Amino acid sequence: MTRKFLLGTTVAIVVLGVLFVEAAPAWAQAVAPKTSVKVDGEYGPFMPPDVSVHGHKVDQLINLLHWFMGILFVGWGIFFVYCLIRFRQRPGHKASCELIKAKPSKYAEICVAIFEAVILLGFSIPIWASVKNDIPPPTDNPVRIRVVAEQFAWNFHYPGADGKFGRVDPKLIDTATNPLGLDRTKDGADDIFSLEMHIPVGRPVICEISSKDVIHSFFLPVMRVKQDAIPGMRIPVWFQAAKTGTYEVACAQLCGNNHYSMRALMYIQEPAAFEKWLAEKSKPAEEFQD
Amino acid sequence: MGGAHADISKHVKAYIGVFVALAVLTVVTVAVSRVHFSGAGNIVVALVIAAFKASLVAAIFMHLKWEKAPSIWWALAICAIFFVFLIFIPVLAVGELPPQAQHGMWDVVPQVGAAH
Amino acid sequence: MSGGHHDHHHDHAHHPELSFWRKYLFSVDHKTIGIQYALTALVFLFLGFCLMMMMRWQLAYPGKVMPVIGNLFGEGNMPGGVMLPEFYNALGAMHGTIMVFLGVVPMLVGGFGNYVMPLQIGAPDMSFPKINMASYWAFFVGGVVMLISFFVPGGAANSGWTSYAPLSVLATRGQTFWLLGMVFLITSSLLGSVNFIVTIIQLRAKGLDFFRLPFFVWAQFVTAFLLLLAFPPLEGAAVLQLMDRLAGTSFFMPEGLVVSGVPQAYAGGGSPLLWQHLFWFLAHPEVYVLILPAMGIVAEVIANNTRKPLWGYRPMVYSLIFLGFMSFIVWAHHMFMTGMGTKISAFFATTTMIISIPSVIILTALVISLYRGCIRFNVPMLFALAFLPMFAIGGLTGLPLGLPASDIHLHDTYYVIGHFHYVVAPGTIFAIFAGIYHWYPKVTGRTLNSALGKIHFFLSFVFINVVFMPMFFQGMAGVSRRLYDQTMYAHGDAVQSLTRMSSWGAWMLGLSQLPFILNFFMSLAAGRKVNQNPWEATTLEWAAPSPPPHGNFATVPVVYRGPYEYSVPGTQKDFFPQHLATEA
Amino acid sequence: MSVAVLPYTVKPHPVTGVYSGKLGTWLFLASEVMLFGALFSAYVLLRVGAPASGPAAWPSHDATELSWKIGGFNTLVLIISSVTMVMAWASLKLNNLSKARMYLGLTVGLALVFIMVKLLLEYIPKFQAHHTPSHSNFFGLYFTLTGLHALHILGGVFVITYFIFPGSSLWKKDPEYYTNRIECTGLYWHFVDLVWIFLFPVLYLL
Repeated sequence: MTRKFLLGTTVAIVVLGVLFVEAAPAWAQAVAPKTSVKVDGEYGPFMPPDVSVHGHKVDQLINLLHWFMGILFVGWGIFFVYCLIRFRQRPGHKASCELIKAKPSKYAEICVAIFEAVILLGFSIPIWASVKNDIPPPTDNPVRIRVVAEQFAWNFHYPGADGKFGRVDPKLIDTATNPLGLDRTKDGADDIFSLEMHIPVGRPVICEISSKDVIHSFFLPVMRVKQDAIPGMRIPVWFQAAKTGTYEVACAQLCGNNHYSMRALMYIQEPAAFEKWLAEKSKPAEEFQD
Repeated sequence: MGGAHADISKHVKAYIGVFVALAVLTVVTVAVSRVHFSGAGNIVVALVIAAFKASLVAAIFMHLKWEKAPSIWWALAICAIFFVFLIFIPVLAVGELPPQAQHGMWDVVPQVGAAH
Repeated sequence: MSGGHHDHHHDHAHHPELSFWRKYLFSVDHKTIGIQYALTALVFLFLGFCLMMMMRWQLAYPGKVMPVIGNLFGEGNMPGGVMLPEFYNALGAMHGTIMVFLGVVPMLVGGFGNYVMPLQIGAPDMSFPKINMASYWAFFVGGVVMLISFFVPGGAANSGWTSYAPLSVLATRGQTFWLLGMVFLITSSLLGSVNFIVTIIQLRAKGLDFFRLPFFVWAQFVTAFLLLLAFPPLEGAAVLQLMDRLAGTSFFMPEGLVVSGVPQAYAGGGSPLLWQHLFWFLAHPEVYVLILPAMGIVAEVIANNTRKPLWGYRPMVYSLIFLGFMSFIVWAHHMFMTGMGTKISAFFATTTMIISIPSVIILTALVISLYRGCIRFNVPMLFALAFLPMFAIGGLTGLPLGLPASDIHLHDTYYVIGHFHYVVAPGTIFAIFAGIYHWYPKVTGRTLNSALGKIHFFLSFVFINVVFMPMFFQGMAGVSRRLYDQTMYAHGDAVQSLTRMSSWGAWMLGLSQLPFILNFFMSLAAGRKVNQNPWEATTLEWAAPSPPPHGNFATVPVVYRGPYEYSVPGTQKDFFPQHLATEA
Repeated sequence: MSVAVLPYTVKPHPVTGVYSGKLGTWLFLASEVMLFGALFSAYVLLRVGAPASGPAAWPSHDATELSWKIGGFNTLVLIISSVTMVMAWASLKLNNLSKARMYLGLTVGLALVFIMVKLLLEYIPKFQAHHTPSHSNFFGLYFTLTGLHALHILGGVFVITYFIFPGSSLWKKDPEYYTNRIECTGLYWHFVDLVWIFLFPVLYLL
């Protein structure tokens, strides 16, 4: 095939590419952000802000792992490039195939194995054990919330002053006012139902996560918390906020068409403000009925 | 498997023997299931008898007793290992949840961390 | 669409002249079936790529009218040229399914495996030729059923390529077509794997014992075992899900499901985790099915182009077998967030750490094979060399996902998408390109144009990194996967510029495939004619004429030495083919 | 290309000691073990996870109204069909094609008896008593497991019938090749019987 033809195809592709890149902005302006409510914390390409008391452990593990990966990749890449240059085909250079002991690579692999064991036993298993087992006891006066995911909304159910959750019954469900089917008679009289999550700073929070229809995933990026909401199961998750602010609750598991819009807001308030919100929300229990 | 007549007739006798054994064992399985053992006893006994019947069929009817090809034995061994993983790991994984987590959102269940 | 296009290779007279149908479409010759698989897989890979390019538009410019082709998809999917979430999810699910089950596996196992492996072991054909043909046609029917699901009312399956219950059980009718298509694809893979294992064990040439087998044949052998033992559980799970969808059983449906206010009439008692366990029991060995043959191709190309035997052939083979075995007991690291306790998650985190060791061994052995070699930078070698660092990135980024603690933040985010695409796109797809450029002369007797090949390589290499590298940063930022519009979240909106960068990278990557497609079809007629061993390789497939006739070898080959005897001291030429008793 | 060109399709391979067909059949049976393994894993998981009470609870033994008499009878039918299958192989080894075809006919007959008993005495009464698959997970699993097993039996009937009539022409050309094929079919058939041996106690007795 003639050289001219090859040159032609390359030039064509480059021109097409440049044309594409130039013309594109005309088709689509930058999209105005939809997040109406101002969310605290500045977000960028790296880890989101960490407002949790225990979040630093997860961050530390992720950073440690990425340092390990960086060192391994750079060291290994240098050897790779050295081989490509040093042993490239050139006149007078012959391949030789007598045995190479490659001692250093064996030691490198052993170090990798040891490092992985250290990361696994020293960091990952303890952190996971604390996430799963150290659920704050009643003496720490935790805030208890029942989080119920449904197709395309998060429902938050607080026990109210009496500390007991009311009964929920599928027959009482009214998609507009009472998506949880909360029975307002006995214990449920003072229960609080809200589409936003309010928690106090400095007090542990226990969320019992379940779902009404499909699998969702309760994801608080700033709290380093993620737990699948699986119908037919109620899985406890606990965390403790260290700073106040307004942050987001995301859904991390594909749950249907509007999975992307299943966003709720989390208000971390001072204890006083939190108590005021609780009192205010539970007071007009009667007008909730009409 | 030698093709000589004597050899085949010996096989045939083995087949009849296995048939009788299987019939008897089926009756035994049914009889044993009547007796109530504590806890999972029934399940274990029934499965042991079934496993024994299965090994009889595999050894004699499927000629595994006279099978020398290593490739067949390797394939069956690997398959058996992964069969065990397939049967037991999912049950253990799902079973490891805290008991009250196994109830749906509609059941009334003491709540984690509640001051009861 | 498939199988129609064939290069014309002429049979020797001693066979009765087969009719067109028996020779091209319903052929029992492993080479024709290999070409059928390869061409169909390439078409599906291109189709899957196009679905992705559409998704990238919606991700980069959410809610904007798609230029040029926006109104080709009807009001149901893209009213006024703007994509609906249902259609976006359907594109996502079918992109994953088509690329994995209809593109890469048939290409690696059906195409390369069927064509090259019998030649490399010196066999006249596969052990069961009719089953080989049946496996292609089961795959073809599976592919057609998958494509029909696009035109079914309600659109194609839209609950992800993993189709988790209960979302998939409540999904539209496309999901049933997805399940039926999967049953056909699984049958095809089962028939293929039985054929592969028996052929490798029974039909090796004389003198070719197991440790003289080329590494590519070893990779196909272990892959066949993975397919044989891992696919049936998904077939069982597909049967269960079909029963859930059609017969109203509730294997995966717990009690008291209420979907948008309407209580569901399922008896209950089922567990959504049952589907996840059975699906991932297949899907993890499946991802090793995607990478092992790719490692085989890369090993062949590297050994050939460094003019030196592979360093540590035996450690590589043992790691391959150990990798194949371990891949069956790591599956639940995809399910750390489903409420798993400490014991089970510790078990699977440990097995996941253990399984990273054999991959490191194989990768390091391939790099050390370059040491003291004489590296020829032809096009297959460029792709094989690019495979090494790219697969390294893919493998390393698996570490934070394999540990439950770091998985808390990174699970189901774009970090995961970056991880597995680095393993599959610059990993397996580059290995497929390396294989095509390497074995094209054997299949057609003509070589692909290396200048166009180099253009294709450099453009693809650059743009593939432009697409996938930003995904790690988006993932760290917490952007969840399968989001129709990432700008809804503050942390998603902050990294929207990275999404646009990925999208542009994807479209330019699409453009940079043109040289390859051009090259592929033009070289059929205009490619430079070459002899039967253009790369001066040592393995058996180069001892047969190209393209090999029916029955492959004129004289039954006998093997005298290992697969990669290059630069053997005391020989004139720097390669010593396996089938030559003494140097010719 | 006639299959006979491929080596080791009839004579066993000197080194690996098996002819290709048998190795292929055993591998196929290994994948079948994993298929039924998945369904048994589902049975175990659903039974352990079933709630103690309510509509989704696991029905007690007598609530399922599965009579062990029918199950037992079917087990015996399948065991006998296994014996006749292996007798067919044995008589082929004694070069007696007609006796082998008689035994194969018996196997097919017994298999059809099994299907009829399952259909008429179990499936249809269950549907009438609307113990349908959607009634509870036990019946869902019962119909899935026994249904898939019955499909395997029908597949076996189809293959054996082929070997009784059109397939037996191979006997004249190459008796040993025909015997090998009957042996492989036998392997499949014994496997199907073996699965039933596990299904019977799991569904009927526990």
